[in-house]
Amino acid sequence: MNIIHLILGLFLAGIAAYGIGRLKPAAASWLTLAASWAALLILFLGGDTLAGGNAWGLLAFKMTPLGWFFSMTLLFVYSTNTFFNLSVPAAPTRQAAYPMLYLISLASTIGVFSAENWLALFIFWEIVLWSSTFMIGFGKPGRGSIIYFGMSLLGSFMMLFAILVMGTAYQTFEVKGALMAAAQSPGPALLVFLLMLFSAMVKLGITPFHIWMPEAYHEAPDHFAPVLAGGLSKLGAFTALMVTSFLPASTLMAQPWQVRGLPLLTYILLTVSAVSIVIGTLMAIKQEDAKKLLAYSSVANSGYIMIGMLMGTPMSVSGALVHLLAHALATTVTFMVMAAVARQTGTTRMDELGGLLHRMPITFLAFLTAILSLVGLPPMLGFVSKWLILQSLASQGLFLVAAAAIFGSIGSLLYAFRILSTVFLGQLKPKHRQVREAPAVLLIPLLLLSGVTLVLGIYPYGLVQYTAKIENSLGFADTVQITGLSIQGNNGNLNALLIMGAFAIGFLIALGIFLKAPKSRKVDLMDTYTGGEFIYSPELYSYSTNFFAPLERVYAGLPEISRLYEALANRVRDLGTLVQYLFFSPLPSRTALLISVVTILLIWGEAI
Amino acid sequence: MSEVKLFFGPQHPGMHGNASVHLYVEGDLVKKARLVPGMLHRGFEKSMENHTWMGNLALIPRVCVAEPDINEMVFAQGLETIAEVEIPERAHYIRMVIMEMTRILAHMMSLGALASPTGLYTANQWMQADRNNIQDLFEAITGHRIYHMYIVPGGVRKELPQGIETRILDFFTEFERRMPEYHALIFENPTIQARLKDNIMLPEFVVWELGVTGIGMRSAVGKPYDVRKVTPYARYDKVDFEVPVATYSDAYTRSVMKYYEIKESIRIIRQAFDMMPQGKVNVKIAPGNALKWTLPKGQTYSAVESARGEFGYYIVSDGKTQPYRIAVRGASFPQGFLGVERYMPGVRLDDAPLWYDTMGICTPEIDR
Amino acid sequence: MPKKERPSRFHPVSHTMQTVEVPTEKISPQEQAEAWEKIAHYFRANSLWMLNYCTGCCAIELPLVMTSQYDMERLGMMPMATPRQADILLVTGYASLKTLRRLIYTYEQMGTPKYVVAFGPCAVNGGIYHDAYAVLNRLDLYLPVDLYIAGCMPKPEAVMNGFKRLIELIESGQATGWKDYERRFDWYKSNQLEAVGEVYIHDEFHE
Amino acid sequence: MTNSMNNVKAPLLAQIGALFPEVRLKKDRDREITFEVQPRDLHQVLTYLKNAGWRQLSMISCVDWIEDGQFELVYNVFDWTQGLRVLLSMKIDRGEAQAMTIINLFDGAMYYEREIHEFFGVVFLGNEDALKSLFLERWDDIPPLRKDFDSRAYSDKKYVKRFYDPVYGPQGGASFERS
Amino acid sequence: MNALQSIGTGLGMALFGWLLQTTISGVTRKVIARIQKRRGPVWYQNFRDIMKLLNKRSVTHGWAFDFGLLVALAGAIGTAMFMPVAGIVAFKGFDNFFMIIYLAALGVFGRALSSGSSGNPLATIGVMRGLTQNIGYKVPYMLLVIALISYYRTSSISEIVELQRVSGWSVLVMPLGFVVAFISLHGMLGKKPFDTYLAPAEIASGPLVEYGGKQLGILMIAHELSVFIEVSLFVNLFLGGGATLPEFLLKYAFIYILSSSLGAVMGRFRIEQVVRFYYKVPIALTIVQILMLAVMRGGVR
Repeated sequence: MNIIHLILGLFLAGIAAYGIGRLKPAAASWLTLAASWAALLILFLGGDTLAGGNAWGLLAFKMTPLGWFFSMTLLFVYSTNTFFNLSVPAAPTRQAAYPMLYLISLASTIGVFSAENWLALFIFWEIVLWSSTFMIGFGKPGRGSIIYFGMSLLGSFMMLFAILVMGTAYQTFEVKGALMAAAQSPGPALLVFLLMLFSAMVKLGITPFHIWMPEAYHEAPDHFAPVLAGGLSKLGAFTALMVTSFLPASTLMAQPWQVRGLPLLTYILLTVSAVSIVIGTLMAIKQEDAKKLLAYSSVANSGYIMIGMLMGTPMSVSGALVHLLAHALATTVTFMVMAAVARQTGTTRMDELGGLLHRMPITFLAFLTAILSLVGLPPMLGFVSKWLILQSLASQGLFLVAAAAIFGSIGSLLYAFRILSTVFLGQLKPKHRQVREAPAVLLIPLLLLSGVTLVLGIYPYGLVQYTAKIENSLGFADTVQITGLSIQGNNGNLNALLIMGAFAIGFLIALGIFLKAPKSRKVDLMDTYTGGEFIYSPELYSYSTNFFAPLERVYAGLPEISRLYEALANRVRDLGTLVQYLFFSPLPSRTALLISVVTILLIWGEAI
Repeated sequence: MSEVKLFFGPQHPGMHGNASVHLYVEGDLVKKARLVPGMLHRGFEKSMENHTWMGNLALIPRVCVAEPDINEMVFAQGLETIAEVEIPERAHYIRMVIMEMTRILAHMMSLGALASPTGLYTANQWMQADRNNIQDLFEAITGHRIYHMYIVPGGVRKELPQGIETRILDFFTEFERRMPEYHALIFENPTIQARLKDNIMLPEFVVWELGVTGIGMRSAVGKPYDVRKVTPYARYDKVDFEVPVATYSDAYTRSVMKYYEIKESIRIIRQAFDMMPQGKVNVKIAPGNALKWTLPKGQTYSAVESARGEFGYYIVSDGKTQPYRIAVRGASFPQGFLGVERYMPGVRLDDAPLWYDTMGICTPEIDR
Repeated sequence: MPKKERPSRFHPVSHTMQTVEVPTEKISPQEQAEAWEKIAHYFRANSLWMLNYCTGCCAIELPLVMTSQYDMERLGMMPMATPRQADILLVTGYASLKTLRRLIYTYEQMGTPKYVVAFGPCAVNGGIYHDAYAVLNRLDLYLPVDLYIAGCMPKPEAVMNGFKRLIELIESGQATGWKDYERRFDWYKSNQLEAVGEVYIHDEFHE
Repeated sequence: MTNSMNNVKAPLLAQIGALFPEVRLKKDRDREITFEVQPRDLHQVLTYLKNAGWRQLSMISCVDWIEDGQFELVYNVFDWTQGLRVLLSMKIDRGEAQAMTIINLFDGAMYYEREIHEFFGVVFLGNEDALKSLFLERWDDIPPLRKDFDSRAYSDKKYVKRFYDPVYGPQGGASFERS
Repeated sequence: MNALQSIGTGLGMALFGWLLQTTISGVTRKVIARIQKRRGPVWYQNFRDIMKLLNKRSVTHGWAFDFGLLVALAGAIGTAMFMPVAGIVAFKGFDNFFMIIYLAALGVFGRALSSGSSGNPLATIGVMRGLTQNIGYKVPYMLLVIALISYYRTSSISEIVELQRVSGWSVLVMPLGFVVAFISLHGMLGKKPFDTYLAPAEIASGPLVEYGGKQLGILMIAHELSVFIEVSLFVNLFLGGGATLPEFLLKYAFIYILSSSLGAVMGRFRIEQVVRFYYKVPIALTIVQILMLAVMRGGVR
């Protein structure tokens, strides 16, 4: 069993799923589930020493620790999400296509992470892009998939261009080799670096490339949004980490200007990521739709991942990798919960929801875990990663970036509370009195993912140890250190188990006090303080719209950033339309035009 | 649902008095607001018809608890107008002293009440302490702290006690010495200024639209539209006093004007004691037993300047021993109802109690 | 507070004390609970939080009681914002029908033990409003009153005295109006129903 | 004082007399003039007064002349610059108590009219809001300020009175049981 | 055995913190009473309040209502266990600043969760205001502390205290920063003008609106503990902690009573004024301070 078998097997399963899906949709969903879990099992058992392979000379695959880490993350997200495919049937006409696309994109992500060759990587990258575009299109009608496609295509072009530049300049398409060659000879390395990072930033949703995220997440089918948010955006992190570690910014110029010991270019990119955190946070705070809010939180969290990678210290990279996992798990859970909520109530608008805690307690617990992890509070995994990143920021003395990181970290409390309070807390609406807990198939993945978040948050040592291994494989001189149960930081130690222990002791004391005191009387939600007055409609007694109005007003007067985005979005949509015009047209002449454009690009690349 | 319904009162720390404002709030902006009165409705106007003219004396101060003496004054004045009797000169001056002391009490109450919406509780502590001193003075004069029943039709109930003049003047001298302290605490406080200045505006056209009187009117119109000046009663035309006016009516202006009115009231009290002649303090407005008095047929509207504006009774007598009808015009009726309905929407939720407070709304006189 | 032997520190009012005899060997849970209740009474009596609700005109003297001149915080009393937090409900004077509906709702929202203090004659028999169409005459039919404070309106001294008396009553475990309300709940409810009718109130927004 | 007011009053009286022949001077006090107006003249008189400086509506009150079968509505306007109050007294039929609203002239009349509707049952045509209840909640009798409403009887019927035990023992006074 | 000893010390620290802060808030109530020209309650009034509340029967709005409170108290106790006081530290080497801030934030989140689940919009508005305010004061404060950490090259509180003993208090290192941190502390303690999130007159004590009885009691304990954490963190970071307990107590009491007394003579800001204020003054001062530090000491690094 090697990687090629795995990928091929998944491809074949996808095609089979299509065939079966035409006849019996449910069976196709089960096939998806079986195939993805089998793949997860194989990959887990195989470990990062899973045999690589070489197909037709060009498509060479080899599992690296980094690739394994990413593959496991994505496979876990994909395979837990297959439970959702069981319970939420896609639209009838697309019943068959959806499992196929799902499995093909899954196979392709493994391909991306294990490809030894830039061209192979690019091909799989494109397959992921195309299949996911179609899957987004299965959701609500809107411009989401077009924007997604337009933005991603922009990223793909940049990546392809960079690959071709590397191919022509260094005569190699090998993933590691090409980058290391670039690091040796500056020349076009700057171009490669920037293009590669930009394409990664598009995928990660760093400003100013983030505009596709809220639209696409909002419109994607509820059962695909978790994969899109938790899984696919991590593709960008993969290439970004490859580039920053094999082609560090310090090698790009002979004597780069330095800011706080970092090359100016890195510093600028760090600032961009910091801006991404701030904008993501601010935008998340003011969203009225739960899925859009979560999408903007992804923008902010991608900023953290990017910062960790760009700083390039062992701690920060480790932090970025842990954060990546934490974010993947947590975001998947949040989107899954939103899918469950949408399935049970039919909406994800926050002002129409409320009080679901009393109807869907298990979903709520999973959501709470995920939200705590997103905010970065102990004892969840998100805390470990934020601790690592803040530690390295503090020791680097990057105050501007640190300010943004802190802002994002505290701001995340705001939007986390907003979504928690408007969806699960507050008054239960009368029309939701009959809502039931989500079915068991939906609860399994939720509990699985949130359980992993919690367990890894309490005991992160194995994970951090593995990131040290990844750092080793990426050629870091020193790696993040763990002695016993404490993660050694630059200026402090972290013992997650101890924190959990202290918290648990505190909880026991609190519980003791609580149980010793007289028992409380349970009252209805509407039996609440009204100043002595009478109110009978819960809809009127729940606060959900314009939630952070006083804060929103403070930054409402800032320069019209949203106007700029709108203009940008229009351009991108135009690009999408153009692409549609080029690709989806019956006229062969247009295809010829496209080919000529690509050719011109290639020739231009040659010239460089 | 985008709007939230919130209740500001009756059981609410920001609500002084037993009334409720129902608010519809979106974000932190008030969208709709209505005063819901009636929690203090006792049916005064009906009860008054069931009591004799003098029997009503016990009832009327209870119309407005924050400033009871104005009720006695309008009642006495109205009855004197209907009966067409002149009361002794000395009584006029004593009445002025009482009225101004009540005004000071009411203004201090509302300055102290600023503490609640703005959070400056120390102001309330200090103000209430001095209010207590003034109430002690009232107790010495009238025998009661709140409901004095001192201003009666035909004058005042009894002669001032011995030595009260020096006691009152001494107190106010001492009080004036302390007043800059209050000014520093409240009006020079940057946090209070941040809350009050340029906030909760009352433009002139709103004054005319609603019919706001008192400080609200004078702070916007810029003319001394004070009942004491425009239609002088008692002997306000004899004493020399200023009425603070302004043309920019924000919450700060309205509050600081109360401070200056307190100063003017102290001036009036001093002059009243200076100019007070000796002599009788009351006359009978009708012959016979006070509980069987009858008044001639007639109707009149009697108004005085209360701390919140024009306070009036419309009194109808049908020549019997009991009033035929007494209608009360609460001074804060216009801003309390139409003001809340029309102009509270648009303020922030944070400022809703401040709006209610600085507009000078007194619930008992609205409810009656 | 006079210092006596240990248990009576929490019990200055002695006549209930003598009946309690602490057995030397095993203490049954029942007795344990009772002993604990006595200690709890001490804390309840010395930390009375009153509800910030001025139902009538007697409330005008309350600010004086709360502030510098009389300073009820000396007794451990504080005004509290909502009924959930509060221990005492002050019915300051007359209660109109419209108020009574809110009063009952507010009282039922308070956590036990809770105490009701009524001010002035209006709460006793309607006072000067005995014949008014909007004011009810007897408060104790609708809510269990633990203490009446006389005066129209009660002077701050009277109010302070009243509070002091309430503290004594609580410390000696005699302020049991809330237990009475629980025991005779149906009786109170029927009285309330008779006076205020079914409480289903809509304002002019129609909710 | 009376002299000083005469130069204000005289033109007013003359003008009113000239413009509205049916308006009758009812009472002329020092700073208060009462006119008796017919319902059909009310708006015109008020408009005239408002333009002439009586910009503030102090209050509207109502008197129930039950023996005459009439309600008397008293509109009370005040001129702050001259300090002269004008009361317009208007009689309407008690049986079918209706009057035109004046909220188009004085916005502040809104709640006075509402109050009068609640306490007397007078319907103000054109003021729909006035039909809602204001002070009273779930009121179950005739409007309470009408003369034929007996407050004491209502109170006796509705509220239980305290029965005083004449015997004052050492434990003190009143019976706490229901009478 | 060593671990047990550490845990014992930690629990002792939490208990000490609670006793200390509850006593000092009682004393502070007396001090404020003197400012307001009255006597005030006895110094142990807060203990009586808490005991009374724990003996009162209250209402609950569902399990999250109670669970959030337990999380709040657990977060506060857990954090207090790590706090170094006068050279005593329970878990040496792990009293990390970021850890303390985030664990304390868990308590805040628990409180928010609990009051949000009460179903009262006033509580939600109160939490909204509290969080909005939080974002105002935490950013300058944490930024300053990061500068401090990068100056001392350690994020362990006890080590920072040790280093201050050698090189002088941090106040001398960053005088402007001290001012900013004090303003932030003032906000964290919720003293006026930054008590907008409670604002009894506006939102009827906001998050606390539905609490009574043991819930309020637990909340009060958690509140006292979190005040202990905030103030002693401040004392440790900026005033050199304390070599001996009396020294620490003196500084602690001084800072807390100063902040409370300032609060007694100030009004309350509107929530947007709070946010605007924090984004103008402290952030500007922080940036100036960091630049100053960089210039004076030849770069923070």
